[in-house]
Amino acid sequence: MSAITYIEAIREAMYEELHRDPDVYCLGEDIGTYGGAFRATAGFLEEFGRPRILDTPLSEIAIMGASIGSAMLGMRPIAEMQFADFVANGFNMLVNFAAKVHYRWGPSCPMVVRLPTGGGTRGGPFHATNPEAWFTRVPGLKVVCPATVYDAKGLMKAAVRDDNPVLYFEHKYLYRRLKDELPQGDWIVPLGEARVAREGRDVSVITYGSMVYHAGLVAETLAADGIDVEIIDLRSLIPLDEEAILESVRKTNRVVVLHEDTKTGGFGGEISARIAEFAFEHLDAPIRRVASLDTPVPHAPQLEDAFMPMPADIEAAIRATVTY
Amino acid sequence: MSAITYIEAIREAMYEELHRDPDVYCLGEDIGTYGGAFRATAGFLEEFGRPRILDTPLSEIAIMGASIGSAMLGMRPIAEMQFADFVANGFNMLVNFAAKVHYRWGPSCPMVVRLPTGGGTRGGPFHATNPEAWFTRVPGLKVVCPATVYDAKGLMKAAVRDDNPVLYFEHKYLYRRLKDELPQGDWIVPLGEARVAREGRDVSVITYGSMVYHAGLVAETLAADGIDVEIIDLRSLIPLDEEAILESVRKTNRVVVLHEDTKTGGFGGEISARIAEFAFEHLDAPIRRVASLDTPVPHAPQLEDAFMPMPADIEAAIRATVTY
Amino acid sequence: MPARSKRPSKNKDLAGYEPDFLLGLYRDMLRTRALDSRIEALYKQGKLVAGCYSSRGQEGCSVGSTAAMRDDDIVGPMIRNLGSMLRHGLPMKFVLSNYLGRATGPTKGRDGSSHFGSLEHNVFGPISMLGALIPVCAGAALSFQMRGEDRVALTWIGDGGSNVGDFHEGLNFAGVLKLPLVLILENNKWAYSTPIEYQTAAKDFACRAEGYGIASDTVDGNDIIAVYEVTKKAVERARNGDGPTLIEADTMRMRGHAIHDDAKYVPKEQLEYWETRDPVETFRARLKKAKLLDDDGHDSIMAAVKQELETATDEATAMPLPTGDRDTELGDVYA
Amino acid sequence: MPARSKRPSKNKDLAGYEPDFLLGLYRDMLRTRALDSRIEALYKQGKLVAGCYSSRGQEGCSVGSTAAMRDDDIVGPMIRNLGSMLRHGLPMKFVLSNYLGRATGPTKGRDGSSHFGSLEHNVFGPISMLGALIPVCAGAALSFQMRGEDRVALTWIGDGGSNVGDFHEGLNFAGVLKLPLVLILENNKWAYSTPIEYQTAAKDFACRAEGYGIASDTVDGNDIIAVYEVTKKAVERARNGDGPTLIEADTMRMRGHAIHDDAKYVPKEQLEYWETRDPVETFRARLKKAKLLDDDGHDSIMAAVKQELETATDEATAMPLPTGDRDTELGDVYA
Ligand SMILES: Cc1ncc(C[n+]2csc(CCOP(=O)(O)OP(=O)(O)O)c2C)c(N)n1
Ligand SMILES: Cc1ncc(C[n+]2csc(CCOP(=O)(O)OP(=O)(O)O)c2C)c(N)n1
Ligand SMILES: [Mg+2]
Ligand SMILES: [Mg+2]
Repeated sequence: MSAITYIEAIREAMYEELHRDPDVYCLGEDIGTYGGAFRATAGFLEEFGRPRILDTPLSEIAIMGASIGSAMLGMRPIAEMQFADFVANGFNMLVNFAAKVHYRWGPSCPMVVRLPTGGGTRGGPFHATNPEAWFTRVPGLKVVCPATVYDAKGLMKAAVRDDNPVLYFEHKYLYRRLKDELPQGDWIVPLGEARVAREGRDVSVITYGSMVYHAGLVAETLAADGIDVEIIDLRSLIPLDEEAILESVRKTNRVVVLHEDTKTGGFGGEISARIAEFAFEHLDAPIRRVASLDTPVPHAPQLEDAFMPMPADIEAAIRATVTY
Repeated sequence: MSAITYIEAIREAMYEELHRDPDVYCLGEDIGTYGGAFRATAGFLEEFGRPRILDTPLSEIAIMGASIGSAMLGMRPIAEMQFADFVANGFNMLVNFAAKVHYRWGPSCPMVVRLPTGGGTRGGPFHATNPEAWFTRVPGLKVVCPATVYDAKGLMKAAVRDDNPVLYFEHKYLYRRLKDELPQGDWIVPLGEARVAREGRDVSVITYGSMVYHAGLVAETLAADGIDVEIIDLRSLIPLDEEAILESVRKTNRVVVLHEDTKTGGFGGEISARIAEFAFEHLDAPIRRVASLDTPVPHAPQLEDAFMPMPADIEAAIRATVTY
Repeated sequence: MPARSKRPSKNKDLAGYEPDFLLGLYRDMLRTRALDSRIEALYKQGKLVAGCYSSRGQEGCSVGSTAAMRDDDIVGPMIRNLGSMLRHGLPMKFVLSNYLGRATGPTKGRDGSSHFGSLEHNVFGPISMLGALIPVCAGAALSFQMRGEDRVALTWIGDGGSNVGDFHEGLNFAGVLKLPLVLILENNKWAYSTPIEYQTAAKDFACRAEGYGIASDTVDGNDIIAVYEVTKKAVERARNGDGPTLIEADTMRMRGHAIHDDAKYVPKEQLEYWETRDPVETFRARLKKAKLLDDDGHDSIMAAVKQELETATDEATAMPLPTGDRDTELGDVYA
Repeated sequence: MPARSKRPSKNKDLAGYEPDFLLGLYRDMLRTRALDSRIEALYKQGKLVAGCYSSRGQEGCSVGSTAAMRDDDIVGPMIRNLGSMLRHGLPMKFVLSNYLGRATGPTKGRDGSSHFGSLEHNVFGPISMLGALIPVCAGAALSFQMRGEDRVALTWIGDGGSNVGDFHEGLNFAGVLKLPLVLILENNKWAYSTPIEYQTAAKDFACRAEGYGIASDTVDGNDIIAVYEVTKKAVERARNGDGPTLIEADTMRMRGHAIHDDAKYVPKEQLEYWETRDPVETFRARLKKAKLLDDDGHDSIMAAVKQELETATDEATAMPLPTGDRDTELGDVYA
């Protein structure tokens, strides 16, 4: 058994699901012949053929609509947005059709939308955003944000088998940076179960996606100074494992909420609010949020580095919280 | 001088701005001949003519795009979405073009988007949502939510004169329910200044839009029981008057965050988070959020009433907070 | 596009058709109109949860096109396609109970009017955002193609709604894949208060099909037989793997946009003209002329329709109202 | 739509044109190609912030169409319209400084590549989402109409991007209002790895104009004079109040989608064929034949272009990098 990358894990999960269930199919721009802008579907066309691996016209509304219509009849589409940013073009379909149809009149709408997301790769204002918070506020949608190779595979398989529209935010920065050996066999990571990425006593960092990786590095630095950081990797934002958050806060009594999305209106506000409401008595310090600057995502390295939460920012917030 | 309604105040503001500045114009579906689905532009076509009062094709992307392109050249469009819900169709234009163009390469984009919003009128899943939190997380957009007749007029005039894209959420429930006498002359309500809607000592209710009205009624009930409620009407969410929120909390030490939007991912999370970070020491009780249920907006009265924050819900949260 | 309407079709001889089929069409138009009027009446009695949109004058288009479908085909009716819902097998009480916001209706009170579907009846419900059903029905058609089923999807759009991006993306997508999709564009001259000349400068809507490489046709939307035939042709094409068709139906909205709208902006002469082309009355005259229907025949159909309507109204009205239990609502957001 | 290309246009005699104008066109194509190659080279040297998209092979289309515009007209170039930016007056160093992420460049390092505009030069910058510039440029055109200015807006779209809803809504809107808008659809046969037959089943793209009631034309996109003339006609129509035009230009993308893409999926013969229709080389041959350009003439233009490019590269490279000051960034989000 050899280590595979985060994006290979995504590919493996889809590959296995395509083999397991004839209702599963993939669609999106350049996913066939080209194997996808990030090669997540490389080789699929040769193996599964068109239209099961479907190079679509450049039409996000149609991609979403076709996914929905086929899902309502029992197909299980995996739609790729070439970059997460382009989901803004198919927005109405997701938030008004896919999200609401089951509640309104019953049909289930089992579809996965893959969203290559996030910065750190100098993508600029339209190729590096973290749009998850547009969707965490839409009842009817599920939102997952894998932070590890293991979860990339396990959450994808769970997403494909889920009977609801699932937005799968895969972080581009992690694509080839993370490697891991995965167990054999058919296993999934259930949606809605957070993970203690690192156990610690002094402070809880509640985070997800790429920031799990960055928080981990900072935690190691701080360990040298005797600060013992617990990291909660939410894995899925909707459903949210509120109990895992509260449990950690009840233990450490101090908390930093961290994400790569911009701060105002990011999902961190929701996390803070739940802690402030349901673990209030356990708090020994203000709940600090660390997130990107409230600007569009800038392109130049100097700007993107100033925009994103850097290790120094994370470290400063943790130190301030611990010493409060 | 006679009292006018909230929607008449909106109409008056637009009317005066159209007269004041030849660059101001109105566009949208059925705003001309028909005077708008809610009659906000009644009589404008006769007075200002086409294309200044522009009945557009049924095309939200085009409405947004045309607004942006003309605004970049100095026009000041006021675009009407027939219902706020339909903004999902023109979403990309707002969040990716209008919001980012100034930061990216300089042009200002002075446009107002009018969004008849909210429930209480049995509008159901597509005619009663409160979509402001899609936009409060987008740097570059401003978001205003008038709660009074005075603000409906003053914030509209400020929005028209602002050099940025401003989303103006006008609440349908308030349209003809609120009446007030307004001062003569040319005045505005600046964006970014919250208002103490009711002074009180015991607890702060931080809210905006329709809930200012409902909170006011509840406060009167509670006053009879000796509970003195302070109500902060945010008026604009972006820019946010954070200091006004913190000042109130520092005074009362207890806070309830209230909005009509669904709870998870609503703007209330942002408000809670700021309080939990910046007024932590002043809190004597958990920060409670009262908001709509995490479902699509249902249609039938029994369901919509169960969905929305009802006076009993608001009252219960305030009582629990005060007696904590 | 000129506001003027096309000439009515030359009524074809009905000789080639089974009388039962023709009378069935007639009955379904009557059922549609009766239900439509009942909904209006219930509104005026203050019994509906909210407003309503009338199908009046467009019954022929809905019933005739749906008559060309097999039961296992998917139809995706929009707000003025009540006739399609009934023809495709949805019981009247289903529709009524939704207007009445009943707990045991198709949306359990969660959505209103004809905003619902039923997978059991192969009906897709729309969302309010016009045009969205086009790519969604293309998706249904894609599933047929992938599974090797010879089913077809049919949906509708208005002269106004056809200017939404979804129309473009949905039809073009269907064209590339030659999906079994039929789209009927009901050009009823108005979109709310907006006349077609403010919607598009195109000479007609059918010509848009060329931009997607798909077939097109135009039809007198008030001639139920013409609509049936043109849809039939399109459905056969779709079933044979020859791809989608866009059909423009010439018709007229005979009421305001919704019941609150008195439609003062519609010229009286336009309404008067179209009154002479009423799909129910003109078809009745043809049936009479072909000696397939006399006054007694009409009366007995009408009596059955009334009976059905009364029963449906009673049953729907007897259904319980929702209780507004928050846990139940939260529990139904996810499948 | 057949992947095959149309025949090249029959080269018109150049007699009717001022030599200076023709040599200006030639020079601007050379400038475009030189800058394009320089950007590629800088990429390979690791000097760009990110990737780059090449205009190679499409210089004639950009320069020729923009040459038909007045300075005060708005142009909205997309990623392969470098030639339009230069022709409309943007200095080379402007473009380069943006690729290099410089603090004093047009976006101050905030956006990359040719993702910027300049109101001073009447250039609108695109966003990444394809098609968005169409309704936005319709908005520019609307402001001209409202203010009684006789200006025109010109923008571009690809064979892929034309299938986005924005295309439909933007062109239709412009059609209704007869806005002074010209859209050039560069059919360069590929959208990233996707060939046109997977984009649409339409026989061509120009026919979509009919669906919006607007004028259309088709042109050999590699014949700069033909592009100039067809655009000129459209611009005059627009300026005269006769509304928008959709022009389909037959051309070919001669590089990968972006520099990382080796475009293995493009048949070699297709590239070889289009190499023979290179817009720069074919125009050079015509100028030679018309005795307007000899080798010396070419060399002296080329020398000037090189000089300009070297200076621009030096100047752009000398510009400061952003400091990443958070307050500055936050301060520039709102006007
Ligand atoms: C995307 C979108 N924008 C706006 C509306 C509001 N609206 C509902 S129906 C309507 C007019 C529809 O006209 P048309 O498509 O011609 O259908 P008709 O009512 O004539 O049957 C409008 C503007 C909507 N439902 N969807
Ligand atoms: C709405 C949208 N979806 C997807 C993309 C990603 N993307 C960028 S360029 C491109 C291909 C564009 O092809 P075409 O429009 O033909 O232009 P060309 O590159 O051939 O000039 C794609 C898919 C995008 N930019 N915008
Ligand atoms: Mg209509
Ligand atoms: Mg192309």
